[in-house]
Amino acid sequence: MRDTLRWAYALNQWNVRLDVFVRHEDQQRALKTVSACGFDTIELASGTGRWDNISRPEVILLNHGSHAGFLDFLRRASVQGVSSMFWDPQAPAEEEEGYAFRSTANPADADAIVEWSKPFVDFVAGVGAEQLVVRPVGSAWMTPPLDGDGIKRIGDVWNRIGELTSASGVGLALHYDCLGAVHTAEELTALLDATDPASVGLALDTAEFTVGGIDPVTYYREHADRVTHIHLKDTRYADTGDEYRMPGAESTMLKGGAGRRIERWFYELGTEGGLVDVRAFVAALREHEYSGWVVVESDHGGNPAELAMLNSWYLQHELGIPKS
Amino acid sequence: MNGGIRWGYAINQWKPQFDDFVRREQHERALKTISIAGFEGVELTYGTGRWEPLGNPQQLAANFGSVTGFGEFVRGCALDAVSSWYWDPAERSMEHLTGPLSPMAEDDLPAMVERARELAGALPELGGSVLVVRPVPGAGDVEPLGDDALGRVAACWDAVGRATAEHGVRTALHVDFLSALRRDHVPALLDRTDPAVVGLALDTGELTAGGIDPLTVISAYGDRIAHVQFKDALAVDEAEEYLQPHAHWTVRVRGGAREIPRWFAEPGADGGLVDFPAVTRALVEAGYSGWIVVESDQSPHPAASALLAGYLVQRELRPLIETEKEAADA
Amino acid sequence: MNQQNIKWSYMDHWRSNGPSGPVDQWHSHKTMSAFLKQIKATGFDAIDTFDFRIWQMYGDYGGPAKYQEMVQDNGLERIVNTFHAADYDVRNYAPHIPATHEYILEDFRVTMGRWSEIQLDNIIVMPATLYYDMEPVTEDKLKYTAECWNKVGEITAGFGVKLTCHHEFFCGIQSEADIETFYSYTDPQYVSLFVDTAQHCIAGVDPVALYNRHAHRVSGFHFKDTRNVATGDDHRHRPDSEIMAPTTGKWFYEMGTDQGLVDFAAMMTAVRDNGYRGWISVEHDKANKEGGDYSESTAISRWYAKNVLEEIYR
Amino acid sequence: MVWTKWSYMDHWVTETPQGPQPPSFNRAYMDRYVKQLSALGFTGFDTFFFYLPLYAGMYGGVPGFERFLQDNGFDKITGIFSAYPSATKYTAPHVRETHDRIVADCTNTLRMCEALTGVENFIVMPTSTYYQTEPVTDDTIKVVADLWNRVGKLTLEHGMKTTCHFEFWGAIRTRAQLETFFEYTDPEYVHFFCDTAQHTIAGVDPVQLFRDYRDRCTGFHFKDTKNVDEHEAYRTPPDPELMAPQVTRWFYEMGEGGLVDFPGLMKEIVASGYDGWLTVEHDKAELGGGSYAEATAVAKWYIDNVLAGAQAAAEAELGVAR
Repeated sequence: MRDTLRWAYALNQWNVRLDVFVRHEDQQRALKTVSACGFDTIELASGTGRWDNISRPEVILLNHGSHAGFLDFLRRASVQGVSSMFWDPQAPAEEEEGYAFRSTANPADADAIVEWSKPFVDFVAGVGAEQLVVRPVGSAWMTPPLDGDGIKRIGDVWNRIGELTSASGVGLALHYDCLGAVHTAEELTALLDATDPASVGLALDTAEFTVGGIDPVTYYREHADRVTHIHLKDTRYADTGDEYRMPGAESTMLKGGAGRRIERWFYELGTEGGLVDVRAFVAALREHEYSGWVVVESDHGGNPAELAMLNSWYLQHELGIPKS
Repeated sequence: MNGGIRWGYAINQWKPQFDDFVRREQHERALKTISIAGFEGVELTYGTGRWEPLGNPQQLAANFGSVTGFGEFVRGCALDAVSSWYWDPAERSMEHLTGPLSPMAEDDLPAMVERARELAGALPELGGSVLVVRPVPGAGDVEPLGDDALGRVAACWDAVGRATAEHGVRTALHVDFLSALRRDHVPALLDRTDPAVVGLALDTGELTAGGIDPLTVISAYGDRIAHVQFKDALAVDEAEEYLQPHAHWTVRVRGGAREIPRWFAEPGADGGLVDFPAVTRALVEAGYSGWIVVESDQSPHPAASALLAGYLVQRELRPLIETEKEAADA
Repeated sequence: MNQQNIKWSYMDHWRSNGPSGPVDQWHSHKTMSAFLKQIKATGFDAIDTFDFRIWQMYGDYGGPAKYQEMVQDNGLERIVNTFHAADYDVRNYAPHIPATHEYILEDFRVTMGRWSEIQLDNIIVMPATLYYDMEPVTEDKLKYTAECWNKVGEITAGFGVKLTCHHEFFCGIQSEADIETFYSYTDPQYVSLFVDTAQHCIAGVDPVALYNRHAHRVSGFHFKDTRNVATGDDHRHRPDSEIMAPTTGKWFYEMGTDQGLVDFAAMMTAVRDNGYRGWISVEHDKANKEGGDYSESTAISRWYAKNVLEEIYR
Repeated sequence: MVWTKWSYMDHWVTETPQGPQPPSFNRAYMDRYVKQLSALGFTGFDTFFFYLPLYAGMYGGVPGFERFLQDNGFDKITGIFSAYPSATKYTAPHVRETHDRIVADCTNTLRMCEALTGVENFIVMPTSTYYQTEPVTDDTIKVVADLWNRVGKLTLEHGMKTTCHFEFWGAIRTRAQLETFFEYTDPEYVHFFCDTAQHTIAGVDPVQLFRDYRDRCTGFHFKDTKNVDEHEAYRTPPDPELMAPQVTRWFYEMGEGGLVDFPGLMKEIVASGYDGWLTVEHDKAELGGGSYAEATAVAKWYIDNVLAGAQAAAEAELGVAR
């Protein structure tokens, strides 16, 4: 994408189950698809174990020998590099972390989480990526209610990790999602206030904001100085107000199990009935001369190649961005 | 034998596109799936050309050596029979170099009878007994059927019925939800045909989608039912969209103005509108004996549809028939 | 962009998954729109289509010109070629049987009239019946076939469209010797060659050498790949070779596939060295067989065109 | 007499609006899945330890899930599969220091199975990947054996037999290694679970192995393969199961022309007097465009139409027809 904004594409939508997207030729096909759609930079998502070998730093290195080896692998498909990597310390990593459940909301877990971040920080720096994108806190239904102190404690963990990322020359971006215990605009702002602007930024995901009831355009305009990373995707639904608190919301809400039977929440840009005003949001980014990565993704929503192509079409024809 | 009721499953759902489901190993897996899901028979759908190996007797012969050879293949998959063949005369025949045939055109009558004879001729060898036909075109594609037209159509199906009867095969008129016979034309045609050779094919899904309660049809024409298809309907054409031209495409395939994603599914599907236990009970009470062919029509996942339908038949419908029969005997 | 010699067109085989099973792009305006967007997104410039789609063009879109407007609304230039998929039958439609020629000629008069509201480059035909319906392939039969297409070519030329022949591996004219004989009897003014890389490769014919020999009358290409050469009776398997050959469940793959047999680098070099300018069509029919996916195959093939082939010649 | 104890190992993938997913996607998919297995006539259900919390969430507890199975014609949950395919610093069967943690994990799993009708098998993958364990010495096998002796004693207290399922890419894979392992383990605590495909791929004849270890055998995975590993694929890091360069799909359902002699095995089972559960498994049936529903149907068809015949023949031969 030839633009003043820098565009990347997220690979997460290909890795929809534990035993898929494992073979190198499958990964090459995804990378070529992304490349053919006009993106030469990708975002990675974290995972665990031997079948997540384009997700977990240690396993990527085991596959490709070194950071350079991995970049060579990407370049075989004309993908030039990695913009960023997503990591959720609350997601138990079976193989690397002994399946321990930890939460930034629990002070006793802070040291372990800071320790766990190290392979990610090293990897992000090693492959020349700019941002470590993180889930700042676990799901609301699993977390006791947070008061101001609680949010401050979470901020402290990220300040500590922010020191590590800064020392390695990369950014740390907190990624709000619609299930997180930091849920309202006020809570999110409090979390930003609790972190050091010099080392910790916000990853603004347009669909997650919209589902969670925060208008992404307004919030961006008010906090543009803190936004260091963007996930651009669309949704057709918003939380009715408290679905995110349902036990097992990852499945009861986002897979339609116990709620409104909405079995798919996230959509490609330009989807019919999409709630995100993508055009206005991108215009706001341009107004503020946003300089970070804009990562397009479609999360888990059907055929990955089809969604990548529809996203590319939207960028080219609705936003008028030349592909090359 | 379940009061003379036998259960089959229709093959059509396995072939969503013309170049799908062409290879022998795919047929074998589908037939084995139907068998292990608890069905005795399979219903074929008429088709033409080399990518329709199960479409007509000539293709069966080209692929399996002979109709008998196909029968062995079916029985090798542990199915007892091909229950029936569904035939819409508007489908062309590459084998005979003919275009669409119409039951309303007197000139087509000899060809119609000949084609029916050919399909019916193959059925007994395959253990089958019914030729299921589309009796008239869609409502949007023909002028409203007047007395003359109905007379010609009735004469056509009587002739066809006599021809298939020579092979011991019943001709059953299948009224779908787009049919020009929807609503009150059904009796108009049925009453003009010879009950000895022409019967009705009751399709629960098509009737329901057409706004007709299958139970009323059973109570009115129970003695004329020669074949039954069980599929579920997920929506009803309440706005009479079936009257539009090319409704096959615009309404059936695309879903009409409301863009119904899917009109039909296997019995018992989520959101299904048909009360299958009630229909089954009514059929038993009406003394129906013959095939009930279960269908999903199209399916995003054919094997799953067959298994889910098998579940309903095994656990609910078949036991229900036993109970009804015992009650009747007592 | 404006200096390029080669533009890419997509031959519109396509399937996607719908709520009631796999559908093609003609299923609805929505599925058509999603199809065209995806083709455009990967950088194709145009599409090719099939003759039998003309009914849907008239029925759903108001004719080929209106349909082409929709194609253009999605950023593609136009419809470049159409493929005439006829029911070959020795009783009424067999180029090697002169008694059927008048029927064939009439078919083309009607067909070209239907297309006349837009400007096509080529109408593509399989020049012979299925192999088993033509064998033994004699010199006479090749000659009759050539005569037939010479006359058809004259009709299509009257509409400003080239008649071009696409040699399926399972059709009557697929061996190198028969192809050469066939072209020796056809008039270069009226009959062109359309090189399908995979079909020739499957038939054991080197598509690059074939192209080099006939470059002056090649009017287009299907760039697609295969992993198998036909063996034994694959090319004359009854009733069908394309889907039913016992040796091979899937013949066609998108270019850029692993284990592909076509040497596309050599092909593109030949395209360059022969000074070919114009459209190359990308095709991968039946990409969805055995778990494949059209969207992905389309992206991969366009990736390959951009990153490998355009480096050779653009 | 028809063999009624057929169970199904809980691999399954189905289309959802979020792509192909396990039926645990949501309760509606799960219900449909169970109904399909029920329609085929399976009466036992084997699952993985990591699905138990999901099923508990959907059905109000693991016993609630089992009741749902029973309402659909199943006898019960028959087996629970637990594994450490990757060696980590926390868990690695060949590293003695990690045994306490593994035992603690097993205890957790056993707790989740409380109040069930009676799970019979606690099925374990005895080792992690070969490449992480090698060299595989007598001593390595001894350490592994000690672990499962310990776990076996524990599970027996909960009414379950610990039984070992050997992967072709695991550290115990050759005939000689298997023999050593069985020698070092206590027959009372550690049993044998015969996976027909895995042994075949590793070059071990599963029928002969069953014949030799019949007394310790508590179950089977009936699945097929078309390849014997002839390229040391079992040593491929990080994963031989999905990433072996030469073979993209190892496992197939029965009846598709694979290498395993299932009728032969069935006869052997009848002859041995084994009367426990027989389990159907097919991993990764979706590769190459396959469907789990169809693969399961075709495999069960094979059982009813081919294996039933083999069983009847064997029974006739033995004169044990009841």
